[in-house]
Amino acid sequence: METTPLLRVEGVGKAYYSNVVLKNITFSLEEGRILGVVGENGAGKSTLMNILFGMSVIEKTGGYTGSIFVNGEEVHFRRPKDALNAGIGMVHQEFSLIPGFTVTENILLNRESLNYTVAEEVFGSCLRTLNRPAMTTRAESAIKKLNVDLDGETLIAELPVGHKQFTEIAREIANSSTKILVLDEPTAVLTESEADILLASMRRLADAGIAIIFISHRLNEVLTICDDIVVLRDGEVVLNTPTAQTSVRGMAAAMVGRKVESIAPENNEDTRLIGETLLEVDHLWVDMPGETVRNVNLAIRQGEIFGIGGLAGQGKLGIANGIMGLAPAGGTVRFDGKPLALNQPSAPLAAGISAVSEDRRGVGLLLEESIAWNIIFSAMQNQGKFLKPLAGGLVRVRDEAAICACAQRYIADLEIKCVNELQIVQELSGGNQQKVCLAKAFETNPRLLFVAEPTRGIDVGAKKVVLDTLQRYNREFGMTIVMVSSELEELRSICDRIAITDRGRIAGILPASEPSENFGILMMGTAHEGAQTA
Amino acid sequence: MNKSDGISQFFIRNAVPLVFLVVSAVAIPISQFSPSYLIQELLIRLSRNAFLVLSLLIPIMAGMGLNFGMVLGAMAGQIGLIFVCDWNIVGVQGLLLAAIISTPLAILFGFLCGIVLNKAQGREMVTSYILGFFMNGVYQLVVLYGFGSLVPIVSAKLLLSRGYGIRNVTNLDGMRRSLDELIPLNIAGIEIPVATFLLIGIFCLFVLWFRKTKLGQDMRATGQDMVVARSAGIRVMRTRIISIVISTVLACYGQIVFLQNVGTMNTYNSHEQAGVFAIAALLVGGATVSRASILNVFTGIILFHLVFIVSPMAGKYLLGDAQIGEYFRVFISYGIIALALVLHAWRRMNDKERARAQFRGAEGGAA
Amino acid sequence: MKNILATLFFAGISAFAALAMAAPAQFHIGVVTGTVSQSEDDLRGAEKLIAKYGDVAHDGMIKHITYPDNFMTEMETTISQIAALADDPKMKAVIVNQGIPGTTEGFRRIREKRPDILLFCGEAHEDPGVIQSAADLAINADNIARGYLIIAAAKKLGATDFVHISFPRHMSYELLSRRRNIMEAACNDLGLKFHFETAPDPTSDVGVAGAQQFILEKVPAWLEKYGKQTAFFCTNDAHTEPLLKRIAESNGFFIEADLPSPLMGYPGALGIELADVSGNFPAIMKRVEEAVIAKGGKGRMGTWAFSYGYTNSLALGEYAKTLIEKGVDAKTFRRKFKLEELFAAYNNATPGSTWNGGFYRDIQTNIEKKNHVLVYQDLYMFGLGYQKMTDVKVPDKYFTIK
Amino acid sequence: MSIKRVCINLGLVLCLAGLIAWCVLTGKAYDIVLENTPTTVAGAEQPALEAVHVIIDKQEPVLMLEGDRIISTAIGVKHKIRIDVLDEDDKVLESRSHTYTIHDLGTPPTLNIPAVFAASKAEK
Repeated sequence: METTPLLRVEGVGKAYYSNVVLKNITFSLEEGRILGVVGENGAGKSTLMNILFGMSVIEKTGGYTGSIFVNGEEVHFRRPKDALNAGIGMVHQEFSLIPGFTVTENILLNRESLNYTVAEEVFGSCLRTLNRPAMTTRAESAIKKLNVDLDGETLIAELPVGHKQFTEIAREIANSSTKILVLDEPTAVLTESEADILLASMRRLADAGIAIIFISHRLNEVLTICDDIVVLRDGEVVLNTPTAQTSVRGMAAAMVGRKVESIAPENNEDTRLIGETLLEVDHLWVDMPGETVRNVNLAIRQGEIFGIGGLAGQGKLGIANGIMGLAPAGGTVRFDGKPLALNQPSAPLAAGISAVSEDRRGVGLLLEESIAWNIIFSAMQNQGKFLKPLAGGLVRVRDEAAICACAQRYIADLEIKCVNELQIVQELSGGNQQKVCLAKAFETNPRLLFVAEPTRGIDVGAKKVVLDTLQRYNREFGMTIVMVSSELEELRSICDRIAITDRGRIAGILPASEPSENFGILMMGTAHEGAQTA
Repeated sequence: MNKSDGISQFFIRNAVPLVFLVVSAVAIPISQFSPSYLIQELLIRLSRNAFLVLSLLIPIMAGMGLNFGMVLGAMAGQIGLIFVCDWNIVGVQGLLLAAIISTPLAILFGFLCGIVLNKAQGREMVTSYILGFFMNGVYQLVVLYGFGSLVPIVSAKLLLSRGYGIRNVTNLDGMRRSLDELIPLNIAGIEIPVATFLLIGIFCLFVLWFRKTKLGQDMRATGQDMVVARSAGIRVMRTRIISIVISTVLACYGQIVFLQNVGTMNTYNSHEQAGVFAIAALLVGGATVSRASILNVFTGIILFHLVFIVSPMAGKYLLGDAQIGEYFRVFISYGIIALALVLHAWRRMNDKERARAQFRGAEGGAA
Repeated sequence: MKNILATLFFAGISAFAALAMAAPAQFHIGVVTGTVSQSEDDLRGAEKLIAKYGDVAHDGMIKHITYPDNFMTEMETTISQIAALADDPKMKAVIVNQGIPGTTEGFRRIREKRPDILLFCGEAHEDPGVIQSAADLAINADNIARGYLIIAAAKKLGATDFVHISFPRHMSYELLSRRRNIMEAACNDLGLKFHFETAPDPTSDVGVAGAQQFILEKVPAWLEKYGKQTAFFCTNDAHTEPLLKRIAESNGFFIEADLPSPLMGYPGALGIELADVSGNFPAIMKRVEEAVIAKGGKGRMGTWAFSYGYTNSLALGEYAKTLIEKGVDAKTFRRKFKLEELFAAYNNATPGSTWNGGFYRDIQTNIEKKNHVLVYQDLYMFGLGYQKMTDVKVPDKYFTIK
Repeated sequence: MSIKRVCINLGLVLCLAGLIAWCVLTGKAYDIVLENTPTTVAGAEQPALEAVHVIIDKQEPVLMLEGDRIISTAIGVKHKIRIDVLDEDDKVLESRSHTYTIHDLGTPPTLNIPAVFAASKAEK
């Protein structure tokens, strides 16, 4: 290479203890160029950025391997401050803005222009007063570089989301030493026109000599703006190419092209009976932090396995939580033709809907209790099972024998690896805990079962059992299952139809047999406009 | 937003002060107090309490909620006053000297309090409340057993005749009202404590100036979002400690100003209610746990103390029995503090509901 | 003059004082007491004044208000309650009974606004030096003289031994410990044997019930040990009740309580129902005396016939009224004040019983305070009547015992 | 640390020290025992006065009757005492002044009113 690249990442790897999340990442970035980084959730983008920005979480979990060069010199960031000093500015996915401050104050947070006061001679420089006019000038010049319409005196809380994004970027630009700007999904929260403005600003910044790392799920945008593209999958660079040499389809295929046949059960379409509409969701909104659902319409039929996929934060988890009454929700939900009361956790349970929560340790299980107790708990509480009358029906006591028998049945059935049914759930591995969760939901004999992220954080063998079991209950008992998962291939392996969420809405519903690129395109919001009616 | 919504929002935002306004508007004529008495009494109470209430502003700005730990500052102020009484320094000089002596103590107390509160993030208010109780025990132990034995106190007027420990009531006769009457002004029979108000005015200016300093800006940032502030490189923990130290020192001066007006000091009890009453007054003024302004301070003191002054007599005339008047006062005054807290919670819920409604109106409601 | 005669005439023919108040009172007297829950007797005294002279609200003379129940922490309220009385232009005297912390400052505020108002304080809680600086007249119970007089009464009744029951916390209070020492000296001088016994502090972990149980168990043992002619005295109110119960049943003397009143200990110890005669001390005395005699305590148990707090409210009110009618105000009070007149007012408030006492004397400087009076009432022994203890001269030497 | 900073801090410390000194010097009060009791001055018997107003510096007048002993407080070391002799109706019959310093009065500081009255007469 003739010129020294501004940033060079060479063979960087990172493992959280035994869990390898990044392997041998290598790429470089030249001055004035824009590098697009794309990948599914969990592909390792965030970890890579954490390393680049010297976030303390990396250092605390044992650092990283490989080397990073800025301007040809090897660097090793231990604190965000180190990265800042080296000229790397980062705009985070979640806004790090102070809502009660004005745009100007946020842009210059902790870098304010100050006036001399006598008090500082005694108490130190912290008693200098703010020089408002100078601050306004500095903020304005940063905003001007972005070429956006942003009033420095507006409070952040009153700004539309798009403008918050611009404020964040302006803050990094206002720092004159910034040479490399990392933008983590900046367009995710923007409207189309705002995104266009942002892309134009990015180009201007690049022309002014700043190198930009642009992380996005919007493949079209990446294609439009970037000079180079790096695609990550499972912690590895699977594609590193100049933009001109790839396409949306090419990137999507690279992103989701993982083969999971090894764990997918055979999809035999023999004796399935798909019936009438069982659950009808109309204009559902759910106020779940981080998983906001804005407007969802769905019809789920009796006896099918329905998948809900989509990227993190797009609302797929919110749908299940909203219907189950675990988060404030509105809209209409009809179950079996009858309206279902929202915001009352007991209503869906009474109607025969159960759920396996994505947060199994927090919500799903009583960690300090035995396996048997966990399995029968919901059934006993809500349906009065496992209770036998005593003294002529005056009191009812637990039927311990029946409880044990039931638990033993599930342990055999779901291959729960444990000492016996009285073992404490906390001592089980994640996969076995998940199986207990499933058993608990099955024991209530639901007509409809929501399963959220059933395979998150469990090993391959357990995954297969879980998926097989779901499918078996569907086939044998005709249990309607709605499975929410971030793993597209998993959904495709057992579901009949899959809905993809995007920005709190359903971007589209496709049969599971469609090629994965089509799902990838829905996820990336590329097909957003047309999909709403699907 | 339409107009009627705006008006109802105004009522919701100011529900607490409005309730107090209505209660006092009803109670004033019933109490049969003369206007000159009421005005005089209000002026006294304003001058007496403003400093203490103002000392709460800075921790609120730094996001530490209502600083019940100001009781520590009050204790420091009282220790200063005990020394000055012992040395028999009177007048404004005595007050000044008491302030100078107690400042390092208050800084120390504030620093310790700040460290403890940093360890109890998110639960600052209840921690500082309990810390106040704890320090009250330490204070009583020191003053009742340490003073006169370990700490040299010579005045027989202060010491219990057993030779150690300070008497139950300390007479501040020599310093009594020395600040209030430093610049005498009497308008239509109403005495106005000009010097005290000047001091309060200077203090308000200080608060305004302080907001403009780098430290004030850091505190505001810390108060609004600690994580963001930290990621911007602000030394969050240090900033929080400084805010508590400033508050404690100001509460210490506030207690000195308060006691010079009251004229006697209940050695073991005067500070106990300082925190609760100051906080109640601030809440009544319409402040919240996270937002308070100088305007809240003054409306709060006026409304809270107005109810405190008129409710016993109003109760007496309304119910015809002196002691029922007293029970009425307790019921009204403390009931209203509880009401203020409930209304705050309700208002927060209301705000959240509105935010949700907006969110629905923009999206789901349209379909 | 005719007017006065006419008023007197009306008052004479009318059984109800309220009717005499048809014409608005010429002046007002403010009375500040605690509530029923804090100090019932003080409040009853104020109510007696209202019954006699009418409430200001109905054109009468007395304006009665109460101070806060938790007065130790609500001093600000106490001060403004007291100071508010100066707002009434017809106000001529203010009586605070009891003088809780904040009274002095309340008085100072009244004085600044209305230098003519007479300021009286019954049972001052604040330091003597503090209340003396503001009040025209402050009253306290004379525990110094009583230290000698209780022993003298015991001697007169034929006691040979004297048991003083207390505990360390009380003995750290200056006046209580001084009184104990005076009692010991008086016993030595009068030929009684002095015994100091310790009982559990009711505020400690044993609680009131435990402390009372201790007294119930120990009194017979003490009587066994020191003989039947033993007089008992205790400093704590909670100890009084079981002590009375045991003495009534067996032997020994109980001269008077720490705060003597027919209501102190007797109703609880002897199970006397008094609800229907509240505030009427002659009736209360009659009923208590009957009960004591019925239990066999005749001639061995005594009290002050009228509650101290009740008398303070009533007598100071009456005294203030007399002074105002004579045209005395705060400025001339110092010149016109005579100790005899004060005691006359106290004696009038307690028909049958008499009072005595003297000026407060600071033990460190030996300065007599002319506006601070210590008072005590005659001893009434059930079954024997008044003991004329107020006529006994207390030797000077006892006032200097520390 | 710049010279300027050192100077400002030093100045402030000096100001504070000065302030403390000023407070102590001008604010220190002394308790004085005033007695209106018979005494002998230079061999001459001085009877107690029937009723006087005692005014120290510019304080409120204090009424003292025959035989009274009280404690009064005065700020500073040097004082001017004025004695107004009163008649039955509190009218001022005669007014005399006297200047003294605390150190003249012994421990505890005591002023005998008849003695002062006699002394000031001699001054006139």
